[in-house]
Amino acid sequence: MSTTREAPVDGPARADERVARVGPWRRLMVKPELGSLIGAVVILGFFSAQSDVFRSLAGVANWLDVASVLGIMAVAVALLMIGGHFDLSAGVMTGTTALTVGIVAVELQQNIWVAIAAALVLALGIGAFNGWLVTRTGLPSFIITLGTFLMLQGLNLGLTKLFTGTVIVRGIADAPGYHSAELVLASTIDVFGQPFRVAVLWWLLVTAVASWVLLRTRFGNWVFATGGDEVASRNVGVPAQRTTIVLFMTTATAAWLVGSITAVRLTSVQANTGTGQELIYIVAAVIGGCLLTGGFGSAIGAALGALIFGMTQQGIVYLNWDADWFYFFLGAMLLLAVLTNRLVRRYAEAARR
Amino acid sequence: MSTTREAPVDGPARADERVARVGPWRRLMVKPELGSLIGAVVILGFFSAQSDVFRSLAGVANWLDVASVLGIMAVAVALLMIGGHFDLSAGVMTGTTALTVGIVAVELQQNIWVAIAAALVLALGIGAFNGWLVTRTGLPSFIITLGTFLMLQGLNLGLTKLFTGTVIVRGIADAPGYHSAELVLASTIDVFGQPFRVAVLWWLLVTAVASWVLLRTRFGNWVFATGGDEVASRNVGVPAQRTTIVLFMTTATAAWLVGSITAVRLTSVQANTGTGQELIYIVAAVIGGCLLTGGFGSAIGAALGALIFGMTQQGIVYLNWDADWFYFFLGAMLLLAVLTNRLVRRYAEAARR
Amino acid sequence: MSTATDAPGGAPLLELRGIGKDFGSVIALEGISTAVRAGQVTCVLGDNGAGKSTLIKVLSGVHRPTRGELLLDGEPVDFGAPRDALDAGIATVYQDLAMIPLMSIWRNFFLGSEPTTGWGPFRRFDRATAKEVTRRELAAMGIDIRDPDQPVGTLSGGERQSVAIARAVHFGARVLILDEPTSALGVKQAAVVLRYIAQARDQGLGVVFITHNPHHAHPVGDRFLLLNRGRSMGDFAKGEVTREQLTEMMAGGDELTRLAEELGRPGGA
Amino acid sequence: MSTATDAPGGAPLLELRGIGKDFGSVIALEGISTAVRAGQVTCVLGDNGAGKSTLIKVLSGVHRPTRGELLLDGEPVDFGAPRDALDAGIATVYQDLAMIPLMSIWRNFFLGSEPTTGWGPFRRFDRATAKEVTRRELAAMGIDIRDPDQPVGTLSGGERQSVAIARAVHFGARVLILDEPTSALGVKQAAVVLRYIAQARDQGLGVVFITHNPHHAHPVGDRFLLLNRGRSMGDFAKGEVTREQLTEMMAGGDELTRLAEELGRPGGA
Amino acid sequence: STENSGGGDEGGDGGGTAASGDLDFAVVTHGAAGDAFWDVVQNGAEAAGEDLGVGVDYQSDGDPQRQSQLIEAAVNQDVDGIVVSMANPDALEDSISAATEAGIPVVTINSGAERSAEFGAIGHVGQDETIAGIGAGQRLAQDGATNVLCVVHEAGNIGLEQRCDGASQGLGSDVQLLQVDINDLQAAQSTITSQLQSNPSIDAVLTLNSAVASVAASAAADAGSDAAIATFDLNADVISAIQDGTISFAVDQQQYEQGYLPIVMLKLYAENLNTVGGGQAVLTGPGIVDAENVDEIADLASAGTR
Ligand SMILES: Nc1ncnc2c1ncn2[C@@H]1O[C@H](COP(=O)(O)OP(=O)(O)OP(=O)(O)O)[C@@H](O)[C@H]1O
Ligand SMILES: Nc1ncnc2c1ncn2[C@@H]1O[C@H](COP(=O)(O)OP(=O)(O)OP(=O)(O)O)[C@@H](O)[C@H]1O
Ligand SMILES: [Mg+2]
Ligand SMILES: [Mg+2]
Repeated sequence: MSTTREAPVDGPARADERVARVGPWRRLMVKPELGSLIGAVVILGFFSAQSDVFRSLAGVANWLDVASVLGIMAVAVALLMIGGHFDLSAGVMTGTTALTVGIVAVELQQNIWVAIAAALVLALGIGAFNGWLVTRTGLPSFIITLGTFLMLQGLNLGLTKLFTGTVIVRGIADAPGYHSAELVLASTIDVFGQPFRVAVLWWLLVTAVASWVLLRTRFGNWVFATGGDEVASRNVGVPAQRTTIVLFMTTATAAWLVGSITAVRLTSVQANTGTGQELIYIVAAVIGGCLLTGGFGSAIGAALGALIFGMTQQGIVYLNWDADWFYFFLGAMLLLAVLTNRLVRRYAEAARR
Repeated sequence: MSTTREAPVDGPARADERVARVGPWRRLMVKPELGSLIGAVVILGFFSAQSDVFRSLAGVANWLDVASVLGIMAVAVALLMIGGHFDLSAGVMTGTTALTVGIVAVELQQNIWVAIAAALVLALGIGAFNGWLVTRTGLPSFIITLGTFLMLQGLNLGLTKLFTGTVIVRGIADAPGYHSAELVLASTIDVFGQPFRVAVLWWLLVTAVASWVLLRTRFGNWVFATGGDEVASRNVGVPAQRTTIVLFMTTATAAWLVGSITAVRLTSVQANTGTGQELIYIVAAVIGGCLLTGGFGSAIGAALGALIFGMTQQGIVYLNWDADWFYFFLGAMLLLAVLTNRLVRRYAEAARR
Repeated sequence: MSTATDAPGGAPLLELRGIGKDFGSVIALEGISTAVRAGQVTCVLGDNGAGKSTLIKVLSGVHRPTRGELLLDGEPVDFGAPRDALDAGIATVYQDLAMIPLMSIWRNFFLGSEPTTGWGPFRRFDRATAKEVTRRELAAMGIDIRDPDQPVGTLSGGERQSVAIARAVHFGARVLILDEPTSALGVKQAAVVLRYIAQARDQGLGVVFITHNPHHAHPVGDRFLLLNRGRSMGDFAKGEVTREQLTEMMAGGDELTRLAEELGRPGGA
Repeated sequence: MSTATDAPGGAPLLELRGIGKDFGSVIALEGISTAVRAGQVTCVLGDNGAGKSTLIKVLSGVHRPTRGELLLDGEPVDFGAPRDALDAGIATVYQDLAMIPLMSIWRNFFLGSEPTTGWGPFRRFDRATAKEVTRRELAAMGIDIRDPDQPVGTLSGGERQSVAIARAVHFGARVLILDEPTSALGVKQAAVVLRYIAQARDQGLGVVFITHNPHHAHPVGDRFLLLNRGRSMGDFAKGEVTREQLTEMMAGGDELTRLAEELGRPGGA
Repeated sequence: STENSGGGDEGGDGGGTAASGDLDFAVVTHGAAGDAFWDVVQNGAEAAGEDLGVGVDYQSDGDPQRQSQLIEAAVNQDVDGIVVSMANPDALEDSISAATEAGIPVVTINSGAERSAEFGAIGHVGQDETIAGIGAGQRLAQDGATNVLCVVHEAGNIGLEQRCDGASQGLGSDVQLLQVDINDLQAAQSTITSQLQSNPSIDAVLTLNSAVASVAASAAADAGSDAAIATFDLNADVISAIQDGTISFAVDQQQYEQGYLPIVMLKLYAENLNTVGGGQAVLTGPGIVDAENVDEIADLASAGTR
């Protein structure tokens, strides 16, 4: 029913006496991404000021490498968190896919692309299973994916030992098709003479696509809605269950990408790969402004969260701080980053709510 | 304003045609604790049927021991979760307190009770710091306590090495007062000739007190309210910030109890004690029916969640299943427990909402 | 137009036969039968907790009835989800509004029915259209929003309700269901909503309208379904009742007049 | 009693002087001055989004005003938290009701002001008293709850509102603030609320009452504060306005009558 | 604390010319933070740094990818030498060759001896985990054990797996595996107890970490089992347990040397282009510590050097 009704004649750009003037700088500040950008800049400044290696091209390539693999997962996990769910199996799934690539390529002697495809199918299956179980039972995803996390951890170990007799799959470099796979997933690209890992490009691509989907598509709208209030969104016709399942499959796909990169790059995979990383992904997403309760967050923020984490991790090494205190410094720097972010936003908050 | 107004004369027990009759059995079923009780019974039945050692007194003492230490923490973490927060530093704090007991007793050569008191003061300080930072900044507790988690992990290692030169504090058994401390924290009690760990009693005590506080006191009411809707509860005058801080201090106190038990029982403490356990506490609380979003849950449920976890962990060993698949079975049994719980409640749900 | 008042208004769009709904031990509805006809406004009246919202949630696919049958165009249907009802052209304003507080106004407006532009993998949410339509529809209701990007959670109660109504009116194709749409509205906005209802009826939509205000119900209602404690107390055509009877049926509607007298003040309803 | 109509009714309990409130770039209130007196009902009227809820949130300590002064018994006060206002005897029914959906009715009722029994470490929430009082107060409002243990989230909209009102009335000691308390209520329950307001006033409480319904506002109001787009349009004593003027001021209150005519139906306001 | 050649100091490029006072070496291992075994390695490396007046920066991460990133960070910092443990040689190949290509000498330690030369390392100091495991297995067989429980305290850790594999080889029959969590020793004790309760035929328990050994001894007591306890690695608790007979022996890799010696080797290489081992690995073990020789080293373990 969209009949013409008498609309008051006022253009959208009309000034409103109920709105105070706000500078463009402050307006920028309140975007969630820009909050974490501040954190990233503070950390970057901190370490760059103290270590010239950190700010050298080689240093940048090094910490970008750390951030990129983490970032691919963090972005996917952020989407899932915006949609209101957790995936504790995300970390171990990178191991599962890497091991699958290894086992199919080496033990079953297939072309590496076949192995990578097989790993994708497996990952999508696991993601769909997670999503199906969560939507079907209505149980918290935290507990469901904890179950799959533990089961995958067991499978990774059990199957690897079954196939190889040990806890490591080796010899992926000898699989047919390895060189093309290496080119796509594990090569380096020279920039000003400094090789950068191609994973950085993947990270940027994943962030861009995720951001586009989130902000510019119907599906993105559904993600926000499902995470914001599942009942309400179902009531207005959002396919909340489908959205949830697709989100779990998205995290699984990201895990597959990271797993394939790992397998091709290291050419050997340990059975415990990825275990324990799931928390770090969540952390990167939260640093990037995602709400744990769902319905709010950004893909770019998560990518920046991963950057903060990666820079901090490597920066501490570059400063040659005592390794015994590594975690102390890591924790302190993280708090510093989020508190700065918070402070800046408090100041800028005057610009909204 | 409590003037007498004309109240319709109908006693509370009057039958209402808008309420269908429901059997007492079904009424019982919908209590959150009873949901997880079903899970526990299923797991108990499963392992008892297959292993006579598991169901022997010695077996029971064994898995109760595992459940008890986990359970003390799970109950405290459940209170915090009902109050709407997480404490990722809970696991490592058991290590911090245990190490403090060790360092003060051995390296500073104090009476063990002095050491235990010092650890309590430290724990309360950390808990208050966590709570203060969370309430003060309004940042998610997940990220704040991740910061303290990492910092404590670094402190544990750094300080232990500083004091002892190694990663282990040993010789607690030689500290003055050790025997009384052992009696209280680490002795065994014979039941039908089978020694049971005194930690089991602590677990029961903690559960009973937590349950009483939660359901029967003003503070318990505030915990539910703060977790359910912090803004609304503040609007009706609940001291939400104070409640939050007290809850963080409660988790810290539980960590202190567990840490002291660990130190006294093992008489030597490794610097990495407790790291990574925080997730298991949360899991036990969630199995026990706590909502991750806060506002709902029960202390008894969390204790039962810990029991499920402990029985499963030990049961798999009693069945002599292949250790490589340990985590697989652990995950599968957990899913089994929560799904059974869910099924039973679905059936019984007819009794509410 | 006044012919619709007494005549059945054609075959029912939606028909309920002996509908009942339990929530566990709570019996919220029992044996409700009525019909929603094209070009008619069915008012559902009743005390607090009578089961009005539950009834419309059955109509809009949120709840599956425990007992009884739902017919769409004479055929039995089973709405498994609100989407099914929406696809059948039934749009609803829920009492709790079904809005996502953290999302912007325009995203909420088009939630679940997003307009798209582009094709293939580049098909995307048409944000310009969405914002424009949102602003226009709200302006038509007399709500002049500052910024369609404002999160719905920061709107005033009435502004939020207006967004929900404008959305349902925009998407309602055959049946429009409104659960206390005017409760938080100002007098002006409430009047606009009543005029919408009349417009929708005139365009041949079936309207289900829940209100506690007899001054709102009587002018637009064609049929009045009275609920009490989950049961139907009758289903009256407009001709069969006067406003006074209606107010009487709405559980002592004259209380206000009596109250005014009792308080010993001038004025009153 | 009618002396209260024009007379100031003693020194103001609460006084506002040039209050303004911004939310970031949104200016929600600007330059509001008024007074709440003992034994008087102050009605706050205005369109949707005019700033009524924001104003009462300033009074009840939820928001700190950005500009201006708040005086309690003539002394400047600064409510840092709603607790401070409650301790000063100011009880509020918020438009969003401030209830915890997952908690039971009786727990919500006494939230923040739990009665206790026992002593020392055994001091505990007096559950029996709490349940009993809850049931009694709700029954007095004509709400017959099935089970005080039912979670508030499963109550109907009107039932939930009744719980919030009963709570405020029970705890309001000096000032009672009600933000659209009758919006979701049935006619009978709304009348009960109006009677409560009159009772509270007669007992010497200051009452602030927000409503969109002139039929509710006029019978009980002593003063009328009119807001528009965040600014005060005036503060009238009852004697200064008739209900017709009031309705007029509430943004075209006669719309209903006109509407009824326009729709070509019998009836109307 | 020895000489001070005080000569020209033009960066550490290629080695051989830098003054000892300016030498900086990086040690990058795959040990988890706080792991007792790797802590001794770290102590060894740092002690060598102090003794020789060179800088030693110790870093570690159990994840091979992270370890390779740490090596790259060391290369970026242009250190004068790198010490790397190679649990997973394939994964480190790229970053180690990046180091050698940059002219930074590399010494490998612990496992990975067979790939060391191939990667261009100037030497290897260590004890293959498998060989250490074989040593333990043989000793257990000697003591008459037939049914051995091998307690893995970190699932999927390649080094631990190799120790158990080696033990199977040395024993001549498969050992039974048990998973526990090193960060929760109380639960580990209960788990070992339950395994011993349900499987009374176990006559020996082999733990792979000294802290686990202590709780295994208590577990055996709890379960009323008279299984012998043997372990990898030493600490003061294990030594006193060997003294009073609750633990029968410990396999000692003398990992202190795995930290200390590579620093010496790198310093010699940097100043004198010396290499050690002639292309062969320098072995640090396995040494067996039992009741016979335990008293001599009792004091050293509590100092964190054994
Ligand atoms: N999910 C639920 N679980 C249990 N009881 C429920 C549930 N939903 C509604 N009820 C009960 O069913 C009854 C009818 O509720 P409903 O919301 O339909 O009333 P209503 O007529 O819309 O009232 P109002 O005018 O106050 O909005 C109420 O007593 C309510 O407590
Ligand atoms: N937290 C906030 N952030 C931004 N804007 C806000 C916030 N709270 C209120 N506003 C804005 O302030 C204005 C006044 O809101 P308020 O809720 O006081 O209106 P109201 O008079 O109560 O309206 P109604 O009758 O619809 O309840 C509204 O336009 C609203 O959008
Ligand atoms: Mg309703
Ligand atoms: Mg309002």
